[in-house]
Amino acid sequence: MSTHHISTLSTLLSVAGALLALTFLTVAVTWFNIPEPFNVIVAIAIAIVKAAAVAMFFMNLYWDDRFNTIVFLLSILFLVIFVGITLLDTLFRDAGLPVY
Amino acid sequence: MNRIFEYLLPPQRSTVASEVDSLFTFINVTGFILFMGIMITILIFVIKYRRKSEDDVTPVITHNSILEVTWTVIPIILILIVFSWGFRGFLTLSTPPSNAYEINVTAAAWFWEFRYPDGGTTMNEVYVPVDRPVKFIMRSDDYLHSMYIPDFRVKMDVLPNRYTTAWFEATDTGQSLLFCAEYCGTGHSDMLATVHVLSGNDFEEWLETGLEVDEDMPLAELGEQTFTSAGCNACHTLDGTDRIGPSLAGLFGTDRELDDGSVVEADEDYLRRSLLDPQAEVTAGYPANMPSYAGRLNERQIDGLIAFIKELQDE
Amino acid sequence: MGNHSVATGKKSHLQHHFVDEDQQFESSKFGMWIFLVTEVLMFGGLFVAYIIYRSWHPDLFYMAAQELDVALGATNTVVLIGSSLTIALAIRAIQLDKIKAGINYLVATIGLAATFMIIKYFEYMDKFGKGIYPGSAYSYDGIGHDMAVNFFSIYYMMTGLHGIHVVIGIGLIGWMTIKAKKGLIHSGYYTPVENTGLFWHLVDIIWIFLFPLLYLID
Amino acid sequence: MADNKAQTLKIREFPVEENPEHTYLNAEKGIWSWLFTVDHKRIGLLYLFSITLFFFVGGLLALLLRTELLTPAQSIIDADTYNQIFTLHGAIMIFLFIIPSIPAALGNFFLPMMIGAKDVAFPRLNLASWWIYIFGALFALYSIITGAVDTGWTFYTPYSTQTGTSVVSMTFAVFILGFSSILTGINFIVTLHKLRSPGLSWSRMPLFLWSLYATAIIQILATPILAITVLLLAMERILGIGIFDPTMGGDPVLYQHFFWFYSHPAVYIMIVPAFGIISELISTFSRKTIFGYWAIALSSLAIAFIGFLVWGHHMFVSGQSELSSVVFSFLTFFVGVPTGIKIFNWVATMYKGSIDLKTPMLYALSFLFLFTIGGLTGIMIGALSVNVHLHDTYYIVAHFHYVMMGGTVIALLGGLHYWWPKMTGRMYNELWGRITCGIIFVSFNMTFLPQFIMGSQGMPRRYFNYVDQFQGLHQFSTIGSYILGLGFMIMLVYLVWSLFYGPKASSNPWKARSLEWMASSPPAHHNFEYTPVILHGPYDHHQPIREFHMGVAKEADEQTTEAERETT
Ligand code: HEA
Ligand code: HEA
Ligand code: HEC
Ligand code: CUA
Ligand SMILES: [Cu+2]
Repeated sequence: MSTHHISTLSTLLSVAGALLALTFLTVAVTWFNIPEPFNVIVAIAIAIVKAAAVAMFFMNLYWDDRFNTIVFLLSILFLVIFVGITLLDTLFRDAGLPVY
Repeated sequence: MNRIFEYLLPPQRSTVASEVDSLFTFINVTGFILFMGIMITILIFVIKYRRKSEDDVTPVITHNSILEVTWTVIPIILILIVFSWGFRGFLTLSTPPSNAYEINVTAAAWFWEFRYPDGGTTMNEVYVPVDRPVKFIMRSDDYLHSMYIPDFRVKMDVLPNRYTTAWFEATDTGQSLLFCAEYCGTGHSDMLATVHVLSGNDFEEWLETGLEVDEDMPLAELGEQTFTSAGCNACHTLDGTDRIGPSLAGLFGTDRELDDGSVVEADEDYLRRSLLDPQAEVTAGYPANMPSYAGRLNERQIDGLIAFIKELQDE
Repeated sequence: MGNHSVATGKKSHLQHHFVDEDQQFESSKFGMWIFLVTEVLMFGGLFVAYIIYRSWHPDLFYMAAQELDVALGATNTVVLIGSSLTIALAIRAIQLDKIKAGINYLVATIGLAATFMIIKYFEYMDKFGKGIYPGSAYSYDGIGHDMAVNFFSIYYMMTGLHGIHVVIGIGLIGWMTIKAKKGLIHSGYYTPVENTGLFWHLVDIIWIFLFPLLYLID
Repeated sequence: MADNKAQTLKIREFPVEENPEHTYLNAEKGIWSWLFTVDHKRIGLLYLFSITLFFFVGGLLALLLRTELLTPAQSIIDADTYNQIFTLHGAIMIFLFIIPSIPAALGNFFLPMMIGAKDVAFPRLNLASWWIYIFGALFALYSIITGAVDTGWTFYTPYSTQTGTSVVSMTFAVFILGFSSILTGINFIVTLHKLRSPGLSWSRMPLFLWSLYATAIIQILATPILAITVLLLAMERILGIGIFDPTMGGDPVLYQHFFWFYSHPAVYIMIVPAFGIISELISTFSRKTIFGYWAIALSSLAIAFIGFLVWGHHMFVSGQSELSSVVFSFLTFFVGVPTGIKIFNWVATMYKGSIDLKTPMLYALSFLFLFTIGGLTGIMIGALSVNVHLHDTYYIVAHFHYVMMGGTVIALLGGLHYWWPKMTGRMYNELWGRITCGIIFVSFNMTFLPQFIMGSQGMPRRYFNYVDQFQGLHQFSTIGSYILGLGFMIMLVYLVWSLFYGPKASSNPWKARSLEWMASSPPAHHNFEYTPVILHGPYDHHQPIREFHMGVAKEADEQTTEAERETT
């Protein structure tokens, strides 16, 4: 396993091209009025694809030690835990308890 | 055994108390057994396997599946019991019966105010009927506070931005203490109130008469009573020492320097303004955190307080 | 085994407690990744605040986002993506020992980063001009929602913290440029640029999320 | 470095040099050589010195608190001062003492030695982390001087955004200290992953290191949230951003989520390293292989993970939704299971051992006693309905002193005595060691057992005045705390004495098997003069000690590096 990866010029350029295209896309979809939850989902989905592209090809995770990817994903996992459980409070404040 | 737990816990004076206490007892007893089991085992090992010589040889024991499963499964069973037991109690504590007698509670630094359905208010004293669910609907004027009545096993934080509720059903007449359990600054530990549990009839009677001001009581005496019941004593002393605010002894008639440098004489008008709009004239050297009593005290009580403060002068 | 043996003849950067350069390189990069984890979580705290407030007041976020200029936000996104590309190219050039080209790419990255900050500056000034300040200094009443200030507090915290990272990034890349000019980094030892690159890409990733979350609410 | 090809290395035995002339202590001279050292051992000692200092400061403040509580009304200080003192006591003990304590002091010293490395992966970062720590401490000092903070160590809003004291500089201090903690965490993780000696596989890693590994993971995942929390708090005060401020539509309970998302995992930053020390002590002083190596190692990771899911148990009556209270309570108990597994494994390790009640072992046994009480009372307050009664009472105060003081501090003392000969090259007086351990054990219980009783009787915490009924218990507790203070004074005296007059220690006074004991006492500048090769686990007491002195043969240097290259 080599971690001294040298990307080819074409990889870098095409990734950048894809990123620009996705940026355009994410702006473009706001011109059509996608109904409530889906517009957020689309926006986030595009952002995730873009972020993944940066992480994999610019930050070399694709070629790197898998452990680095795991470490990076770990941060996101814990963020999800933080958000998820906190929402359990903030969204259900008036809900009361289900009956035992 | 029961004697121990009676000592460890405050008297049970509400319907939920016994439920909470039984879980407390259960965890204590199982915990104690577990703990003693571990400690006695250690003690035995220490005595039995004490090092005899420098070249003791010890066996190589790296694991034992049966043991390991046991000491994983038993705790899991125990915690599931404890969880569901605690959950049940919590369910009771957080679902007030719909027929509860509702009292609005306002917490402010550093006193409690209770408003009854028919409009009367009391400060730092709350009167509730026995054997009837009572629900507090609580809100804070400033920081976080927490309404805690150990005898009833209830506690709930009081927040500035929304209502929280707590309920209990007292089982005994008599008095219990209400503490502020969420740290709220200087007067936190003085933010107490008394809960008076009255029998049904006494309570009705109190509702009729207790909230009304005793017209016959001399003004100064009424003032003295109000001084504690309105929580002035959380911040003011009567013996010349400073607390959060200045001592009220010998105040009347003196010249007071305000924090904007001006000087006013402490006459009746000044005292009245101090009570109704304390932020307008802040005495130099003190924080501007005295709450306003406008709407909290009635005219007679204000007059009473002024008379009382005047009288402090003469002594 | 990569190309590290090319290093022969150039100054060794091996510290005494590492066995070889590879171990040192791997360790530094691994350390950087862990550091990035802490960065993600730190920003994450703000995202949590964002998500919770948005779930409480969706209407507020919709109204307030209208005040933000999508065109500027999109331009800045493009600028940052460009800078990510240039720093990747810089690393590639240095790996291939084309130090000159590498330096040019680094300088270009700084230029793009500066462009980002300048655009951000104009955005901020525009808001300040309207009285849209973070916190209690807020005095704009073009938004019919009494919690408008909260949206902008979150907006300023997120973009502000991100902006600070951009500035730090500019500093780091500048430092790398100097190092490259001094001949301190080359195909045999380019750990610092590699790590700077990782940092810079993360700054980009964060913006990739900030852009739709703040600007594109409809 | 991988271990699979270690067999291809040529190794030979390297007997330890006793009473070495050249050690890390005399490698360089002068105060600057200490303050700007990059030697992990010296940095460890710098940390040890700093945390000791802050422990004594925090302890002195605690004694002040206890003295004030002798009488129900004011005894020596006024209410505001009292509030500032418990805040400082808590903040100093948590942020300046206990969080850095075991990892940054003992961990720094022994982590590289235990894996046979010459240093941690980033020595300069390590030094930076100490300096950042000192800088943070100065900031804290500054905020004490410019009007101490009176919010409690939890900085709950809205009180913390409105009180007149210097909360901003204190939050910056905490921010800086968090940064120092993160750097230590990064350093440890990388070191453990990348710098292990040949043969030191994950399954041969001392349990102390497993615990430091788990701790470091918590440090890097939780501390950033602390950073952003205090940043938001500071901004709340400076700008009034209104995220936590109810008067601007913010939510104080959200602040509590932020705070506890860090601070609950943080309690495992405090205790997990202590678990590591106990594993070492029990095995060494029973001279027996550890029972359930993997169970203990992995339970640290399990605790670290579950610890992230339970923060809301500090908020059962805060006004969070009842649903989340229930979920948090449920998850809370699950921390008890891996913790219990550890305790049972330690007890099982002692079975048929050869138990020697030296001072460190006495501390280990005290730990088992006190921590089990602390942990089981944690289960008590994790139970929803009981927590409603006990929350914010002295029961909680007693709980966390049992786990922090009775757990972490006692383990730290055990570790300190255990490794003292290695760090200083001197032996302390065994008799005084045992006597002091006894004094501390007894007086600790005197101080905090009554607090459980007070708490369950309904005595709220952070109370300057209290109702008369509690006076007897409070006084008993205060007397206990004085004796506790005495115990620490005695310890200070005999430890300092041993530095100058203590007999020279041998390299391995306890006949332990882990790698740090294969270096001389005190260790050489670069720990080992050779690259150690590990053939056995760190608890293989049944293997001849000779086989633990293995290193890469010097003659074979050329070959070795080749072999290793291939494995990288
Ligand atoms: C070192 C620090 C440390 C540690 C290790 C712990 C460990 C635990 N703590 Fe503690 N805790 C604190 C430090 C710590 N705590 C602090 C500082 C506070 C107060 C902060 C403040 O408000 O200022 C606090 C407060 C606190 C609360 C909030 C109380 C309140 O304010 O209302 C709760 C509630 O659930 C809790 C629970 C637990 C539990 C379940 C554990 C568990 O991890 C314990 C696990 C251990 C055992 C269970 C014992 C051993 C196991 C066995 C012998 C096996 C058998 C076990 C079973 C059958 C379960 N703690
Ligand atoms: C690591 C953590 C830690 C440790 C070790 C301690 C140790 C002690 N603590 Fe502390 N404590 C906390 C963490 C800790 N505490 C926290 C987080 C809080 C909550 C704060 C809050 O509410 O915000 C708290 C709160 C707290 C309270 C509650 C205050 C209140 O709610 O009103 C009390 C009261 O008894 C107390 C007492 C003690 C005592 C007697 C010790 C003893 O164990 C101390 C023993 C040490 C010594 C006695 C020092 C010995 C040295 C000398 C005597 C000589 C001095 C000489 C020189 C300086 C040269 N602590
Ligand atoms: C929260 C604490 C607090 C409470 C409760 C409180 N006060 Fe005050 N009081 C203060 C402070 C602080 C000042 C000084 C600053 C100012 O003048 O506003 C003050 C000032 C006064 C003054 C003016 C004294 C002077 O120096 O001229 C009077 C009179 C007074 N209070 C009476 C009362 C009475 C009567 C009550 C109860 C009904 C009461 N206060 C309740 C804190 C409090
Ligand atoms: Cu109100 Cu404490
Ligand atoms: Cu906790």
